[in-house]
Amino acid sequence: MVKEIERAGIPVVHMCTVTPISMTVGANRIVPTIAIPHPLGNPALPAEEEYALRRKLVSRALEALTTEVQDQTIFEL
Amino acid sequence: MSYRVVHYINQFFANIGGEEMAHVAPELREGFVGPGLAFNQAWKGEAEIVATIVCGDSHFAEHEKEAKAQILAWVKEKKPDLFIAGPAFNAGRYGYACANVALAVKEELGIPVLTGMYEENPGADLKDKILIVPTANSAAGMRKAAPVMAKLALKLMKGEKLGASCEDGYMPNGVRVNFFEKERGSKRAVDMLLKKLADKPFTTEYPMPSFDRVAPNPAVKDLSHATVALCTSGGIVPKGNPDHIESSSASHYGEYCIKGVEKLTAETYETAHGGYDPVYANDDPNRVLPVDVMREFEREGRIGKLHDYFYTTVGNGTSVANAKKFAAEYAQKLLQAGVNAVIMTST
Amino acid sequence: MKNARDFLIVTNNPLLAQCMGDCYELSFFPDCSYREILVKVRDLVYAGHILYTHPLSGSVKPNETPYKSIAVSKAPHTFSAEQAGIIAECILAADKFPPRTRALGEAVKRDFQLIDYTLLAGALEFDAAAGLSKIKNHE
Amino acid sequence: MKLELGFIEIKDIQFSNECKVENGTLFVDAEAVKTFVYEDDDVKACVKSASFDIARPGESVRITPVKDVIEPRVKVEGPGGEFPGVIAKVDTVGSGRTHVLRGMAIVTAGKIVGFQEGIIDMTGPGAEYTPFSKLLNLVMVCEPVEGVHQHEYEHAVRIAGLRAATFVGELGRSVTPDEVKSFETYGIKEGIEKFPELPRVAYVHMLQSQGLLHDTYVYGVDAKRSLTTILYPTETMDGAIISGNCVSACDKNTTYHHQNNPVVADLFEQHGKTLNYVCNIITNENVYLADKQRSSDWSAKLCRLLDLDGVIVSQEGFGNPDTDLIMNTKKIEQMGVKTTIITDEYAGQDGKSQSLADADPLADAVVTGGNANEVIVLPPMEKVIGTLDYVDKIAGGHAGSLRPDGSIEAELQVITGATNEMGFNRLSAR
Repeated sequence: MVKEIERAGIPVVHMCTVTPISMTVGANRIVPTIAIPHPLGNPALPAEEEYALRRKLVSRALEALTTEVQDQTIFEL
Repeated sequence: MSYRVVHYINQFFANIGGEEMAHVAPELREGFVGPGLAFNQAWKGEAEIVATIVCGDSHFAEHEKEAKAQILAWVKEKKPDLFIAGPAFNAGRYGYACANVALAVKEELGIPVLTGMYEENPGADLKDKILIVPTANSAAGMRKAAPVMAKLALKLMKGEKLGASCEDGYMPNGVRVNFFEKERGSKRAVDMLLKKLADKPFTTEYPMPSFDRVAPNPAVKDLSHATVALCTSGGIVPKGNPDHIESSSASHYGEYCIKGVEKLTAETYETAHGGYDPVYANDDPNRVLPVDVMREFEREGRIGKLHDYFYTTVGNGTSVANAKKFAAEYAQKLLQAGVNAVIMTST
Repeated sequence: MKNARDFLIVTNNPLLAQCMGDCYELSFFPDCSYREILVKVRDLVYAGHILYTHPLSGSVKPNETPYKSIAVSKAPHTFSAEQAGIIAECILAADKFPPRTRALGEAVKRDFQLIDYTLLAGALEFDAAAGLSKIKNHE
Repeated sequence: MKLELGFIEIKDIQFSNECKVENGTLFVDAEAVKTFVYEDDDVKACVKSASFDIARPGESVRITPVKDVIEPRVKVEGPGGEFPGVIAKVDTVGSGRTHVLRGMAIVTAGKIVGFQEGIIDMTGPGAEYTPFSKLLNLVMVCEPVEGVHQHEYEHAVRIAGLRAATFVGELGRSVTPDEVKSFETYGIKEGIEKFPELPRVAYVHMLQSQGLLHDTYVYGVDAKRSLTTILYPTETMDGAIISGNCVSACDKNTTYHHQNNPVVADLFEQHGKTLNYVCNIITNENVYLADKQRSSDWSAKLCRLLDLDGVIVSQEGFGNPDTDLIMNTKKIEQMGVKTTIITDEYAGQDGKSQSLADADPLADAVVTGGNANEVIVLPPMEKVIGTLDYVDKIAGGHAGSLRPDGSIEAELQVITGATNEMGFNRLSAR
């Protein structure tokens, strides 16, 4: 799916917990996330901290979008 | 003069001990150790193991960077014609170490490398980057693996042209190489069809690519003036799933307006995805589709605008073909709406 | 049935433009490369135009012939992901052939133009010979 | 339908002032062949000259640019004649008895268009890749009458080659064959009764049909004008299909390939033993996308109608035929009929690119004829039949591919039949 968006000419970042899958589906910019049922959150954290974590993850995704890449690249947090 | 080889093995094959000794740090020994004998014998003096590097599997996993640096320094010093690692058979961490050390030697020292392991060993993920000989899943396979590896190793040291993977016995590495089969193509096709008809195993000569690659688009230059869209395969939909997107075998995708929506709440949104525990996403749908954070970035001017629509599919039930079709379709809508970048989230 | 009124031919082939130009609507880009024609068609397919002929018509390799002609629908319809896939694969396939910088003689160019023209004419059921005699009479 | 092939082994060809086959030697008077070839009006009008030469296996000879390769045969019993609908009348062939001059071929060569393709080396590394280096070749080099349209000229040279083959084949009429083999497939019900336990298998034979220089003819009908249909395998063996394809030398099917279709031969080899060979389904490779859809729909429909268990699908040519191949395979598999397909690859000179222009997971049983982009160096030959004028322009030849010493650096693409998609060769790739 990411590939079709990329194909259309729009840069796309894939936020995904299982990064090998992300590699396999052909994403070029990849940000690893927390867990399958809650990729952008962690219910174990207090609400404020959880929000901060999400902000950090999405911020990383925005950084990925503004970074030139040649090949599939994983942007670790 | 015979070719010089450095061999990498783990604590187990160096006879130091099993799992309880997996913590041992890298160590350099002169000459061959353990399984190296089999290679030396196969080379009949044409090549020889001049040094063996032994490293505990846990040690490598936990101190990869340091271990690699130490190993590279030793290899460099020994100036070998080839670096050979393993074979690791089905030992996962050993395989990982063999593959990664070999890759580092190849990339940083420019020395030919070779390793061997069972096809399902995680280290085999690197088969497109380094040559890996497939082996049995236990050390009992050494007798079969050693001659294949030794022969291929000699070829590499002599700088001879590599044959096709099935000829030279390495795992297919994405590089297609021609060779002459024993039978003509039509005969092979008839034989393959007969096996397929009898439900017997057969091997295709050209595995269909399961995916293609699209080159990355240039980075977004100015995010503060960019429209960014959110898409997800995590099945986030308005509460009540108005479009009845099925939790499995999804036949369509959802397109929903979030204009004026500050954040997703449990009262207004939920997940239609049937493939994971929905509790967390239903409690707080922002955990899958981070509208809340994006709005904040929008207010801060970090991004120009969050696109008014998001697109959603359910990852598990949608066929690859459908997923492709859906994404291709909404990608066009995004394009026409002037979206500059997309964040796709998956569960 | 093939509806000639709906054909839009995207081409960089001057011979085709001469022979078919007065019978069909053309987007004629004499200065475009083979690949640029594929990209133009890709963008039309993205915009919903129907792909009528296969973009890799002919077995002349993409780095041999400079000429390419493809028929699409005049008007955009609904976007087809399947067709977008076909044209995307074609561009990938064309990119596999390393570009060759060489000067083609006029006679060879003419032959490549003829092949490209007749392949498309055949696909659209246009009388290729009649088209040729038309320009012959003109000359 | 039952066909007997009587094979006359040809062990040498000699120019002579008479024409006969004696003790395995073909004696041939080039003037007599030429006279017969020129009895056709189109040949007369379009072909300025035709000259003959002989190339034997192992000789330092390069034949280029090759147009077609044809095996000389003659119908000695039963209905029809050679190349029905083109040379002979249109009567259905595939039964009775046909004599084959085995071990030799007529090769037509000479410029058709300015980027003409096809090299046959009779010795050296290139010879390993083309099956025609193992044959005694009677080569006819043609030149066009000035100003003749390419499509008219292609037609004339095609006819000239077939006429030459017909003339030579006729010389085997009253020769006692060295070997006789018979081939027979049965009617639907008859076949089921005869082999109730065997899987029903057919051959889906894709024919190149894109247009000028890319055509195939079945009983004289341009394949692009035909719907997918059925042939007895023996019809194919008996000259029903001829090649009008001059493009993509490595994976075009010459008339010789059609006459000696290896899939047909190898299915017959198993016929009545491990499978019941039902028929050939011929389908085209048109440029118009709706045609592709219709033709592949029909292939799948006929597979179902014939209650097949499995098929082998073969392809011809580069590029858009990949789309036909995948459409056929996918639709036939979706009918519940198992497929094995034969193709070749364009994986780039480094072997790293995606090999086909289309793909589908249902195409899970693939036989490959090798990577046509692989680079090969062909050393100079002492003698060239035809001309090297076009070498740096043929497919896969890159600029400067003809070196000063007469050697050629090029991709396998340039070699006639090198990566044949009927599985004629042993070449493969992994």
